[in-house]
Amino acid sequence: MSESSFNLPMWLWVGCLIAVVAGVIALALAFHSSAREGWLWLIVDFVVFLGIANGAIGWAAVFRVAQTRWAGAVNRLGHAMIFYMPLLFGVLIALLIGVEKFVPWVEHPIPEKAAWLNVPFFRIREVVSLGLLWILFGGMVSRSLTLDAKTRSGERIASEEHYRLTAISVTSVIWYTIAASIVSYDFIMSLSPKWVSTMFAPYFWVTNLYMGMAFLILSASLLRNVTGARDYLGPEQFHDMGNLLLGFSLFSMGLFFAQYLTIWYENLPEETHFLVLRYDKSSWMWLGWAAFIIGYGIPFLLLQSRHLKKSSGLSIIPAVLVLIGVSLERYVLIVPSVQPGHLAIYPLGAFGALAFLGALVLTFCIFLRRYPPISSADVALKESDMVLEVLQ
Amino acid sequence: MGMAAAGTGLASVGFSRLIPFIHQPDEIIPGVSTWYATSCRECPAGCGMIVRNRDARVVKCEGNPYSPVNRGKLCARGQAAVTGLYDPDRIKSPMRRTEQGQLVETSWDDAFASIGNVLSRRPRIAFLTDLQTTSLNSLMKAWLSAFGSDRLITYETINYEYIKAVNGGVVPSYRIDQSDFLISFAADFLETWVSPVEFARQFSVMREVKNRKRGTFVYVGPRVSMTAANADLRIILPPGMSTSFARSIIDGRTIPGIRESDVRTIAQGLKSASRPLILPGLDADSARAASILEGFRTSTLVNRNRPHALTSSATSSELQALISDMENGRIDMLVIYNANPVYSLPEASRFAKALKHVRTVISMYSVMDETTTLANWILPSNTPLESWGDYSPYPGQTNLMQPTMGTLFDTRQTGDILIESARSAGINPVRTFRADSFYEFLRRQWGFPVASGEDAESVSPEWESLVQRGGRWSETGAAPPASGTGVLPKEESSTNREELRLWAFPHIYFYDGRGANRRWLQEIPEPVTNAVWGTWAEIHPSTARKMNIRTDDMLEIAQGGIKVQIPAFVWEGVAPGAIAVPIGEGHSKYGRFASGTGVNILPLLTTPYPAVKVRRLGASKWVTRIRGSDKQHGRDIVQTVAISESLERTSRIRLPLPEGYGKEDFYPGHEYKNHRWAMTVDLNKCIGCHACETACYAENNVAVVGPEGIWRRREMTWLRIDRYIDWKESSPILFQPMLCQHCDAAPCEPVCPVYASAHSDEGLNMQIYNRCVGTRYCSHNCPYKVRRFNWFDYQWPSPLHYQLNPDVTVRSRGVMEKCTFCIQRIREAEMTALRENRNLRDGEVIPACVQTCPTGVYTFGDLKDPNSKVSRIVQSDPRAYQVLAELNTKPAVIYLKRIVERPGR
Amino acid sequence: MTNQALRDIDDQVLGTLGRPSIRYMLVLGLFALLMLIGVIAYGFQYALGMGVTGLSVPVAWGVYITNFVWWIGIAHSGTLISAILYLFRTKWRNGINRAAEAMTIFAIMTAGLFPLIHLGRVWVFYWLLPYPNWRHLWPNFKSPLVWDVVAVSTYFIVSLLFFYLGMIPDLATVRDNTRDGRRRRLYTLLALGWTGRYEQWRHYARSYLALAALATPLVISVHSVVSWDFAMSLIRGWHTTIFAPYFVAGAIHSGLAMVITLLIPLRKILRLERILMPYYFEQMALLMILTGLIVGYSYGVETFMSWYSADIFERQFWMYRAFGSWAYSPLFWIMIFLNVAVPMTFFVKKLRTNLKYLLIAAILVNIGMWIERFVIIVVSLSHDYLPTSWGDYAPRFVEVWVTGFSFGLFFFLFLSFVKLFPCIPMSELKEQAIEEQRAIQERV
Amino acid sequence: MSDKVRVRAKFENLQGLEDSLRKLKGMGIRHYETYAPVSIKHLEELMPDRGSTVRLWATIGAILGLVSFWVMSSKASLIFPLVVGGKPPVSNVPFVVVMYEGTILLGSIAAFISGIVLARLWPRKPPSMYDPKWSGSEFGIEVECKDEEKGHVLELLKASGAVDLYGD
Repeated sequence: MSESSFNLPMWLWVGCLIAVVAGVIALALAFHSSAREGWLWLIVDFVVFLGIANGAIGWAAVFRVAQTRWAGAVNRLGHAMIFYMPLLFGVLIALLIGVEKFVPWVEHPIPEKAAWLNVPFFRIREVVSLGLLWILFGGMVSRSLTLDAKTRSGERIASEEHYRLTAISVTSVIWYTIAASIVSYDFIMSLSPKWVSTMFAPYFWVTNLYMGMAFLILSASLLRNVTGARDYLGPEQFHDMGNLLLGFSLFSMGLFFAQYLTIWYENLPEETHFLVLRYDKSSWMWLGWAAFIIGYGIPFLLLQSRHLKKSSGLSIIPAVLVLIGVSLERYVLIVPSVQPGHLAIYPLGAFGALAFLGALVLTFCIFLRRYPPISSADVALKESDMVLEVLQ
Repeated sequence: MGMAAAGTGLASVGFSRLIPFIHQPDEIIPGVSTWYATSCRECPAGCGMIVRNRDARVVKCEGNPYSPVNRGKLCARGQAAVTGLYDPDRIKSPMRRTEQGQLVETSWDDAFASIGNVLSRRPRIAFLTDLQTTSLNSLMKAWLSAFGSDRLITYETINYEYIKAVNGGVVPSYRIDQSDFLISFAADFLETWVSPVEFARQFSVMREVKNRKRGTFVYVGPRVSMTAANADLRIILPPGMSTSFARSIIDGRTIPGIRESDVRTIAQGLKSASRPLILPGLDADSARAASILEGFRTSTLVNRNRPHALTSSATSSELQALISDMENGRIDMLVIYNANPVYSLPEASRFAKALKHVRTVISMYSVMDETTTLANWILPSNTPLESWGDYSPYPGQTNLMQPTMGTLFDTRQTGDILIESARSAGINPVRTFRADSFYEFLRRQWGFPVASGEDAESVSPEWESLVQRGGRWSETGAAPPASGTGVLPKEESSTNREELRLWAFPHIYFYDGRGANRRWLQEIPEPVTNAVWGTWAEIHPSTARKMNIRTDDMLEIAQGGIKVQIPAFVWEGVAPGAIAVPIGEGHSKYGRFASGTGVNILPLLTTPYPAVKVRRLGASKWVTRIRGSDKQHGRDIVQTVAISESLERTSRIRLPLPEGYGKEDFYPGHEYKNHRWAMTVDLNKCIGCHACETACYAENNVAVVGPEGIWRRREMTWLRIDRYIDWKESSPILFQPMLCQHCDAAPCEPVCPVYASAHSDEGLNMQIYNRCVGTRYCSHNCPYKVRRFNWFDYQWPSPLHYQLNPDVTVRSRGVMEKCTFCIQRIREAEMTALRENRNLRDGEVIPACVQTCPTGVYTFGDLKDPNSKVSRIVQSDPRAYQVLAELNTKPAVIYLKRIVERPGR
Repeated sequence: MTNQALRDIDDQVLGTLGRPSIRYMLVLGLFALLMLIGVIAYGFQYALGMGVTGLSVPVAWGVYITNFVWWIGIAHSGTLISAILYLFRTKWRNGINRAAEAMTIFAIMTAGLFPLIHLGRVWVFYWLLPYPNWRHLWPNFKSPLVWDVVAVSTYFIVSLLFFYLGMIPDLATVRDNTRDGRRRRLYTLLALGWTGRYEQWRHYARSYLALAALATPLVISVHSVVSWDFAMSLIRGWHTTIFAPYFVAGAIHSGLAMVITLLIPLRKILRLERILMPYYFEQMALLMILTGLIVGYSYGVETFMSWYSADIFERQFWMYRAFGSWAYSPLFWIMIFLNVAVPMTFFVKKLRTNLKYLLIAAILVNIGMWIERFVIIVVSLSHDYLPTSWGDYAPRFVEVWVTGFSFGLFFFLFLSFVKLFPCIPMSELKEQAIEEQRAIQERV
Repeated sequence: MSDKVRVRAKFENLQGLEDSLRKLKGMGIRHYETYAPVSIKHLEELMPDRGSTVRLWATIGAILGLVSFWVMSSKASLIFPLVVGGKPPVSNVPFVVVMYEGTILLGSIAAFISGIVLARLWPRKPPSMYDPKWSGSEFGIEVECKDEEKGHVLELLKASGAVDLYGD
């Protein structure tokens, strides 16, 4: 197949740039009005968009690991996230510089946990874990692209090249879980440093994949026409993606419930205070449950319909709901730790998200413009060398 | 509680039948318990006792609140008296030894006929009895003199002769409560020494903190006994070193192995104290040490003009004399009552041989024991609980004893046996003893002679009230007859530090061995070692290391040809160079529970603390003891506060009430209508004596599982005393009563699939036995591990089952059980209040443990009533805390921190 | 040529239903004997009480509950393979799902016995069931044990329906190929007059799909519920939020291991080499890498969190479990090795394609998962809050023999099943064969 | 109707069946029924009646389960409103578990029963016309057509490779 027929319309360029600028200004104002608010928003945006980006590209890795033959186009959409990562890395650095400003355990240190909760180590592990993750993802993308080039130029590809791509995908999937866990510990759990829950990290990265899949569906149905990947993004693919989204909404709800139930049942203060504040005894609970219903409940019900799943147009609805709901949930997970008591919303900061969004769309499109919309390496998968077929 | 006087009627009631009676005696109303006052005869202390008779069976013993000795409290031994009464191995009828030499049952008539016949030939009689005072004592004297003898020997294994020796021939009375500086030379006055319950109460008074001060207590001795564990300072010396230590206190010369800072502290304290008190221990060395310090600083709290009954116990020399007389055939008849020299005499074997030279040996003990089996006549007398009688521990303070139930077997009162035998020897009792029965004799002694034709109606009311109150207690009275004054042996020039000294100490429950057939006492752990069902030999780690002995290694202890095998128990609680072994176990014949359990160390005690050869055998035997770690592992379970530290409440209390639920709780908790029962446990008062645990066994029909059960960690006790050891602390051994905490958010409740573990509307955490299916999840989820599971159907061999409390279910196999806060007592009180239609008064509900605690550790009451004692303590006492509060179970048992000398680490 | 392929499948599968060999019967008898001994041992316990076990007050759950969790875990892969993989349209499932489902059914039956066996008063076990009664006494629906009852019985019923429904067409095949009267009558009865009319297939397929769709979330929930039997408690080592997914992964882990353990010998004994291709086992091995990784991740998170919680009980308990006890700590490390390290070797293609190695590894994982449950249950209980109530536990002979009974029962049932019913789903294999042919024709 | 006749044929492979069905459909014959050893979903559009209400029944069952199990657990807890461990008698968090299981239980049972009932399956012998091979490797077809069409149908079936034909 040919180079992408996809070139960015002017309005998109402009729109994204405006969004970025507006967002940056909004954040600046937020910082100006109160530094804590600014930092909070930076964390929230970072965590949300990191989740989406890693989730989407994570799926590309997962599909590769699962040797999924229908995911040729979807994978490439995932790959497209790679251009976004440098920007996120920039934000990460900014956060790491300002870490003393927003983590509570700097002014009220906890000696027993000092070995983990200390600023230098915080910075090191964040840079290492995310940096390594992105290097792995990058490697995966470039491998896949080179394989593409070869297939298109009609060279025959040695199976160990395929194997190498699979191998790096496996590695990045495994490392993804670890890196994501560390992010969840540092940017969410450590903000209320007395709280512990073994479930939290898995919950975090599972919901990230959830968001990632939502994003993939969204971008797929928006771009299938323009990128010329139409015949690789047919109703079958949407049905499969829809089912995955459905499965993950159920799974995420399960994890959420498992954590909630366990903590509810024994009612141990060092566990409960976190959940009680967000879901039981304060005005935060409204936002908390709203996020849950928007992000998980409604999509679950919608996705029951086969018709909706199959249609590229309709499946946008659950996808968008998921993205909104889970982002709200992130907000509820982060902000009350610093802003307990009653529900607090910062409209100003909310605009900051525009910057991240704009940048995401921009980088995403740029990638898709430069590289073919279908990863023929995945299409070319043969029965012979298939690995782990769970998710087929 | 209504105490009733037993008329003459009761003793004659036939008890073989169960309620309802055909002729129902007026005292006995089915389902209603009657309390009879009597005296405890488990040891020479002579506590007043009231006994609960329910449906004509004795079910529980408690302290007599009128008795000045124990003021309504009772120790473990006293409460176990009832199991002595129901010992399944009691002698059921008189027995005689045939020519072939075996014992056969016989009738009283036959017995009296033949014995009277012997007596009529005026034999040379010696009478060996345990400590008896007033009436029975004088009857014995009269009986002997009737046959021209005066050889009445009061045989007490622990005869206090060295104490008498340093106190002018008497065992004085002490006022520990008034002391501000107390030194005890191996005198375990909280366990066995003279009058434990009395002293426990006095001690707790002495230890009360008044404006940041309290009496100091120093313990000097070879072993950290329970008493020592309660001291502020312990000087642990090898046996025989106390004397030189006492000297060092006076002249300041330090002796090796003792921190001179300690010596200085003691000397300082002794000088500065306004009312010091020095208690002499049982052995010569301790007694001498005490007397030396007495000389240095005389105490006003020792009253030699008010001697204790123990004064009349015979000295060893008298016993020597008796034995040699027996050997030389100078004695034809030996009458033995409640004395067991064949078990307890150091030269037991010699005594046993000597018995062969006595033509007629009569034993009147009610249980078969080592001595009784050698008698050729056994005339079983009633147990004290079945008898009339009296006992006065101090001059003028006399407990009156009455039968608390009819006789179980074909036994008779000791006094009546004597009178009858005399009659059958042709003596007219009315002329000789001025009484036809012991009851009449007793009445006369007390100045209320039985009028002719007297019946239940015409009994004099004074007498009635005496019997009802259980005695007469005046400050003055006749001193007990002093048997020979003891003499201190010459002081040993120097104790050889190389050889091991055997330190045999009376067991807190078995005393001199008489308690060993009470299975409660076997099952309840010895306070400091937690050992049960057996004997152990304590060795200091340093010593043990030298001989490479580890705990549970079987040791052979040899002295003068006698060898015994005892498993080792290695711990820091005993002086290096000493090997400490408890007295009281190792009976060969004393009922099924005592026989073959443990080892008898007494035969080795030719001198108070003999040098022994100790050899480690290859074999090993597990020292039967309660398992589990004895460290706190930094978990802050028993919390302490130094007397110097400021007394603000540091720990937050999560009340077991709606207000106890806060921001971090998911749910609102309970609404209580009338009551919310709760308890406070003052760890500062707890001395670790396990009286409460015994009370719980008695009240709640708690099963006994035996050594195997203990080994499998299946003890059934509802209330246990946890003990934690840390030798670096100023109070190295800490006791903590642990019972069901009746949590408000009880973790055990929700996990039960069938609601067998539920919560009552009075805050009690209930276990519904007949709903329980036995998943045992509740036990797991109980962080205090106070729930007990019935692994088998546990047995009460007849007649022990008579003791079962009819108000409490006996749990069957496969169900969980646990402390109920004595719900049956709560209900009884509520019913009474209802009947008198009034509200329940604070302190009206008294669970068994609360009732008996000699030092008043527990306070029980309604937390919902803000003025109840318990509420006030919980609100105001700065020492209040909850065990494992971080688990947010909101326990209703609130502990008060123990006050220690130095702050904990 | 079509029907040659189909006939092939029939012939091979129907071949398995032939008269069993003497050796086969002997093995069967051996398991029967094992059951007998177990029954006697249990009778002993029933007569005397739970005291004949090694249980005590700190450790009142032991081998029995370990077995329960382990067997339930085994039961999981069955439905996983037949339902989840069905939804994912995974081809290699078709060869093995029947055997896996049978394994599920028998494993649940075996597992279900243990809660009863460990009950203090088993004669009133029905009090745990929700049934209307005149005393209005109902179970406590807040108790994890009741959830357990509900979940496990649901799981049993649903898997049974799924299993039976899936077997109907094959039963018809067997019916049409059986001469012997009695057996034929049995199959006729069970085949419910299946004729393969389109109308039947139509509803049948829908109903099968629906059951698969419902069974999938069920699998996840059941072992979560089992994990909550522990996670709802406040015992350290039990009360942790990750337990649900951790147990589910563990269950599937052990389940797959058990399928491998059963099928590798089976294909030899029943000469099914041509149907049960090595490729299937490779796929399962790869799945086990995934589950193994999840289990390993859980171990890691648990360890980190027990430190991070800075809770004295958590930290001390973890130290005790890992290093504190001569008896238990080795088990902990063995568990990690068997459950995580061993499956990781499947990354090597040579190893995962070697059936002998696969069999050994699978057995090792089975052992490892049993040890994991033992460590979780017993070790956690033996060191709880008050040091004075610490204790330890070792099973006694009754428990050992009753455990033996469970194995006897399971294998007895499974081996008898294999000889009575088609252990390979013929119709699905045929469908697959036809699809492949159609695909080929399309290419042509 | 009297003038209706039944024609049966057997095919050794699916293709035969498939294209005979096509032809029949083309002929506008409405009433035919196939017999197959496997599920032939992909021929759905060739079949006279398609679709199934099983999914609906399953959904109904599931909802029923959800509700009924919630009612059961709440009602049961209210008979003796015991507060255990501080948890109120009706606490829905734990009840979710029970409801979840109930949903699946009744849902599955509904799916199963509806499937069995709609497919008219009950213990009985197959009809006499049934050929045992149809559960093995061969395919069958039964056409109901007017008498005059019969010849044509037989023709058609033979043409698409029916191995043996028999009509009444």
